[in-house]
Amino acid sequence: MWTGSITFNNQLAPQCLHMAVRLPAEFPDPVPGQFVMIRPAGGDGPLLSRPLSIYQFHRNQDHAILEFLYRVVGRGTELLSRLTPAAEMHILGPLGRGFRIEKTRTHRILLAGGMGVAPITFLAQYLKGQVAGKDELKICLGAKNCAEIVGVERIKDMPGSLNIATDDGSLGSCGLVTDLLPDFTQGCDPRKTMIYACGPMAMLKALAEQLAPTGIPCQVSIEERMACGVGACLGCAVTVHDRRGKRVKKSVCKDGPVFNIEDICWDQL
Amino acid sequence: MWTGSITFNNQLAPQCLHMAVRLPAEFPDPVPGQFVMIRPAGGDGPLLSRPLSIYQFHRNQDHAILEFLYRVVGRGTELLSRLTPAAEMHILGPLGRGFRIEKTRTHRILLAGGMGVAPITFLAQYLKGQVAGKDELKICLGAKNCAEIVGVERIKDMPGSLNIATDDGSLGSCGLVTDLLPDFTQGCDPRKTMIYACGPMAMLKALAEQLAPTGIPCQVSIEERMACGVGACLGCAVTVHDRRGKRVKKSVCKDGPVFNIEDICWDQL
Amino acid sequence: MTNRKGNDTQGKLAVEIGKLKLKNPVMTASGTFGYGEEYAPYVDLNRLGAIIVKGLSLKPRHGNPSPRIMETSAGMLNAIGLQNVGVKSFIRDKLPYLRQFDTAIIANVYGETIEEYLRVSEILTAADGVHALEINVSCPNVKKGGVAFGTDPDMIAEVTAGVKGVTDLPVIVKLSPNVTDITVMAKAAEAAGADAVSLINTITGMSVDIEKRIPHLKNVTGGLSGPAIKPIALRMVWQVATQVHIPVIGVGGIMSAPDALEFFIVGARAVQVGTANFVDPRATIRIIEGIEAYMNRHQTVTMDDLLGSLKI
Amino acid sequence: MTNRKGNDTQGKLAVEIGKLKLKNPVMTASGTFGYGEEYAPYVDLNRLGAIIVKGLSLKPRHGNPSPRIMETSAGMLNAIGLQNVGVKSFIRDKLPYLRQFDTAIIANVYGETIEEYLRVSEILTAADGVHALEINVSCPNVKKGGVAFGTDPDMIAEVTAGVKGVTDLPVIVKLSPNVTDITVMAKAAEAAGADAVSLINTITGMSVDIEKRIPHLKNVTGGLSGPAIKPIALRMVWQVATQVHIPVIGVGGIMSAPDALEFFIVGARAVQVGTANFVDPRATIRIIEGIEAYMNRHQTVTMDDLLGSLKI
Ligand SMILES: Cc1cc2nc3c(=O)[nH]c(=O)nc-3n(C[C@H](O)[C@H](O)[C@H](O)COP(=O)(O)OP(=O)(O)OC[C@H]3O[C@@H](n4cnc5c(N)ncnc54)[C@H](O)[C@@H]3O)c2cc1C
Ligand SMILES: Cc1cc2nc3c(=O)[nH]c(=O)nc-3n(C[C@H](O)[C@H](O)[C@H](O)COP(=O)(O)OP(=O)(O)OC[C@H]3O[C@@H](n4cnc5c(N)ncnc54)[C@H](O)[C@@H]3O)c2cc1C
Ligand SMILES: Cc1cc2nc3c(=O)[nH]c(=O)nc-3n(C[C@H](O)[C@H](O)[C@H](O)COP(=O)(O)O)c2cc1C
Ligand SMILES: Cc1cc2nc3c(=O)[nH]c(=O)nc-3n(C[C@H](O)[C@H](O)[C@H](O)COP(=O)(O)O)c2cc1C
Ligand code: FES
Ligand code: FES
Repeated sequence: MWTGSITFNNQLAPQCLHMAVRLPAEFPDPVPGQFVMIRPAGGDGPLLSRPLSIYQFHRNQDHAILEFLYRVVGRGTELLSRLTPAAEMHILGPLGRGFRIEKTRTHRILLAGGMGVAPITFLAQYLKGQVAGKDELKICLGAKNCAEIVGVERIKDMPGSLNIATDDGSLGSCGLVTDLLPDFTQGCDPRKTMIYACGPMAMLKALAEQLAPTGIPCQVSIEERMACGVGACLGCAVTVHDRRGKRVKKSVCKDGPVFNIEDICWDQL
Repeated sequence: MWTGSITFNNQLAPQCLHMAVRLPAEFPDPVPGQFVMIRPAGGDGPLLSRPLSIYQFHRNQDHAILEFLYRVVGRGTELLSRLTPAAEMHILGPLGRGFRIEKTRTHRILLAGGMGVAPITFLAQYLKGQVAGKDELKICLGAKNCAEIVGVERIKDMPGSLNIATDDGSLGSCGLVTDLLPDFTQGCDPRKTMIYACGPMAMLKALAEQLAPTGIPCQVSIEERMACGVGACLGCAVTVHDRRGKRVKKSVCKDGPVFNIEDICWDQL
Repeated sequence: MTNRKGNDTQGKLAVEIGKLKLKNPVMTASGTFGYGEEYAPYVDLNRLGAIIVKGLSLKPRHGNPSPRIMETSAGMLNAIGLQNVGVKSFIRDKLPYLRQFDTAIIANVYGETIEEYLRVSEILTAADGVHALEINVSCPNVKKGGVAFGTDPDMIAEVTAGVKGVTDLPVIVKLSPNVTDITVMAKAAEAAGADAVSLINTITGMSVDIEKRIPHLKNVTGGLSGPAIKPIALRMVWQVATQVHIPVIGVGGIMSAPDALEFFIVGARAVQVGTANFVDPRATIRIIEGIEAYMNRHQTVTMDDLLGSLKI
Repeated sequence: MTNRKGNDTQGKLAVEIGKLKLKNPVMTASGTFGYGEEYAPYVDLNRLGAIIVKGLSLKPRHGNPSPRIMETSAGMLNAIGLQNVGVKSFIRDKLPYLRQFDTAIIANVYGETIEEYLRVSEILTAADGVHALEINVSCPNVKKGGVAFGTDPDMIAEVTAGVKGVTDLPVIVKLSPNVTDITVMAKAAEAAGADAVSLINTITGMSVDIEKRIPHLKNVTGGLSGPAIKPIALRMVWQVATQVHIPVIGVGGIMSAPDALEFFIVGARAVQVGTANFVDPRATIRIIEGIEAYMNRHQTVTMDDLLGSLKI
């Protein structure tokens, strides 16, 4: 477990914040899609740490900076939102299996709903560094309304087209982020394409249905309540099909949070 | 319940702090010996409020200031010690029955051991205002060592003699604060004298034994663990003799914390 | 005598516990609100659904030696030992004050023998201003060697039937959680004629001072209350509510309106607020207001819409 | 096979649970430390007194649907539903890794029938590298209509005696707190030949999402663990330790060395750390170091000086 200190914790939208934590230089390089278990040090808050995806990561001479985008939904995130710079944090991570990047799939579509923008942004930046603009990159962000579209500045100036959908049409097109997809998948070669998605379960479920007939592969980052974050408590189980098609339980924290969309038994969620 | 904010929270000795809380002007005037139940607002600390004696009280145009002296002994006080200015506090009070001042008892001896200095200082200042120097006032403070003698500045320049005893003799005379007493009680008129004491139970118990043969009256402020502070939970019971000499239970929070020393059944403590 | 105010008991928050009509479902738990007067400077007692007073015995009781309380993680232990002024002094010294409020007064009753339960209940029934009896069966039965009444369904039935025989007031039986299957106890009370059951009383616990190697409570063990026990209380209330037909009153760790709502949703017709009073003397009022706000927000017209609305 | 390292088991912190010698009294509680390997990146497994692995059944089990966990005040509810790889896969895939450590490996065993308990115990006894069995009697007995083994002293005795008959490993019986009198269960285990008892398992609880009006756990109820239950666990350990002669292992809400010391002082010979691992993967190490520091500070030379040293 690492101890870091908050460098900023700013509100971006009514219930949405952006936090940065400074950590020792020894903190290992994370892969996009990985997450950490985070908790204020001191022990007066909730008992368990909360999982948050890594939104940004960079290193300076003698330290590393982790950034998060998070929404206040309950007691744990409410407490996070009240913290001020210099507050000490306990962080376990980086944890889990992130997005897999196959060099041969040169057409990449990134889909984020709500706070799903956090890992998707990290992935977009990572891809930018790795594939250096020679591959195709489409980024689609969705949210309830324009106020909830956060973190765009980091993606705006990246190679690849940025597309936005809001439920109320207050920014970008009106509708769900998954509605944007057909434009990009139309006529694409499933063997050269990979979709990366993160967002609310309802969005991912809709996506699974939408993609099933197309044969286009997709990796999704999913969420489940977590206690340990390391595969020890079996609290974060998800039902998936194993290689022989049998239903088995996997731990989101250790075997995920990124899964192939077709492996997940969506009827169980 | 009142909500106030910390104006300062300074360390005086290794485990001893001095806190001031700013409260609305409507906060009623406390009497020396009264206490409050105090807790950080926000609800992330311990469940119950902690009782602290009032050390100082003053009013400005639009607000009141309460001050406390406290020692860090467990989780609740440890949490208090970590609070910084502007932190919000919940305060219930002023609570309990304070010291009774009888105009006819013009020879007053104030005895404080350890944190007992808090209510005793408030009492000394109050007496100074009330009796305007015409009565006799002796103040005796005791502590383990000189570092633990706190809050003296407020008493130093008061009329009445100030006497200090430390266990290790590092300040004042070497010994217990109760050892100072005979010098002041010798030859005094029990009908004109009143001793006021606050300190650890062991000190008060010794005092009770010491005073029993002398007939000199004494009021002591005692401590017991508290939950409600208002006489509702019966958690803070102490056994006392009632007027007919029968043993009955009283609530330290409501019937005390100040009792006549001879009323308390010391064998029960 | 059990219907005190026409208008209020018709309101959105009104509930009925048998023939006892309450303007709202929020009561103060026995032993945590004294005899009412202690909290009067902080709470308008008229706003409460009911006040349940400190447990009353036939004779005054001194209770246990101090220390009697200790805080634990999200909870507290108490070993008050049922200190109380005795039923006669209660009627003489405390009840006249309470009579002026338009709030149901429920007397919490206990005894060390069946006879003592009945005698206290009789005396309270004869008094003016007591609207229901809550029978605390968590006390040791001195005659049967200290086994708690509350852990034996036969004793629960005997006490309940006995009390019902000497009173026409609604009788609420308050159950102990220190049992293998609390539904057995609830059914015993129901079968013996109880008008309602309330649960849970405190769970026996302990805490040790490791420096002195002594128990923090002089009595060694004490009863655990507060948020720590809420999940256990809620589970027991749900179990009982699905198994008995009489009203169930939920108690245990309720600190806020959302907590109270959890209890209604699993089937509690009313709730009692205990330890929360110590933390915030106005907790009951906050809870009443929070329930009202939730009902407005969710277009819940009566308490019945909430009651047992858990979807499984 | 039960004595692994001469030196360590002679140390200040060494304890014996029957013939099982441990270098220190701190174990990981079943179900909270996976199969050990999950925490190996954070904890030197060689430093632990013992590792108790996740409960093992004859066949692999999928466990309950999600959500399986929910945080509560100072605690958490879990309804994992005993998901595990099954005893055979454990021996094949997990045990070889654990064998490299100089730490006692204790297998937690459960079944839905007596036969299943015995079969799993037999298989584990035959495997190399298991140093003791912990029998989890908190599971529903499918044959007897789902009544938990752990609430019936006769069933506890039957399981215990049965397991003792098929193994020469030390047998620890892990008791459920969801009973009226846990000493009855402990004595049943002792009389049937148990080498030790461990307590407590989780307390059944529940939590509700008031917006959706559904239980937070898909399984509706779950087991409460964490600091919230410590006072209850401590009370039960004290009760049992004063009534049985076999070693008692304390579990429930232990987060720190002071917590563990409370258990030793009331009579626990060893402790298990559960939920604390989730909060701080290094909790066990912190606790071991804290116990050592306390013993030095208090000039306690052996664990026996602490054991049951409570002054009442
Ligand atoms: C791998 C992973 C990465 C995540 N990354 C982010 C992120 O980058 N930004 C962000 O805002 N959120 C993220 N989440 C979700 C975040 O962890 C939860 O919102 C948070 O734990 C809720 O804690 P709370 O105490 O505020 O709410 P609680 O009071 O615990 O619960 C409030 C509500 O949130 C739901 N909830 C609680 N925990 C989770 C969870 N782990 N997953 C989904 N729903 C939950 C509950 O069911 C409940 O309805 C991530 C979750 C996972 C599993
Ligand atoms: C009327 C009254 C006035 C007080 N005034 C002051 C004051 O001005 N300054 C000051 O430093 N302290 C004062 N105290 C004591 C103070 O309330 C306790 O030290 C505090 O509550 C301990 O809380 P904790 O959480 O830090 O310790 P805990 O972890 O609760 O306990 C640590 C140790 O302190 C003891 N303790 C806990 N509560 C009390 C209590 N209420 N009384 C005595 N011992 C207790 C416990 O037995 C334990 O040994 C007063 C107590 C009372 C009853
Ligand atoms: C200090 C204290 C005293 C109590 N005294 C009584 C009592 O006299 N009779 C009774 O039936 N319950 C008594 N109780 C139990 C409470 O009424 C309630 O059942 C329990 O505290 C759980 O609720 P809570 O978690 O909201 O406090 C007492 C509880 C506390 C904390
Ligand atoms: C997620 C989780 C899974 C558990 N699984 C098991 C198990 O398989 N077998 C068992 O005997 N106890 C199991 N337990 C109970 C713990 O071993 C322990 O008895 C309980 O959690 C109380 O200790 P704690 O408060 O330190 O967590 C589990 C507990 C948790 C929290
Ligand atoms: S959170 Fe514990 S196994 Fe995933
Ligand atoms: S603290 Fe509740 S009666 Fe004194």
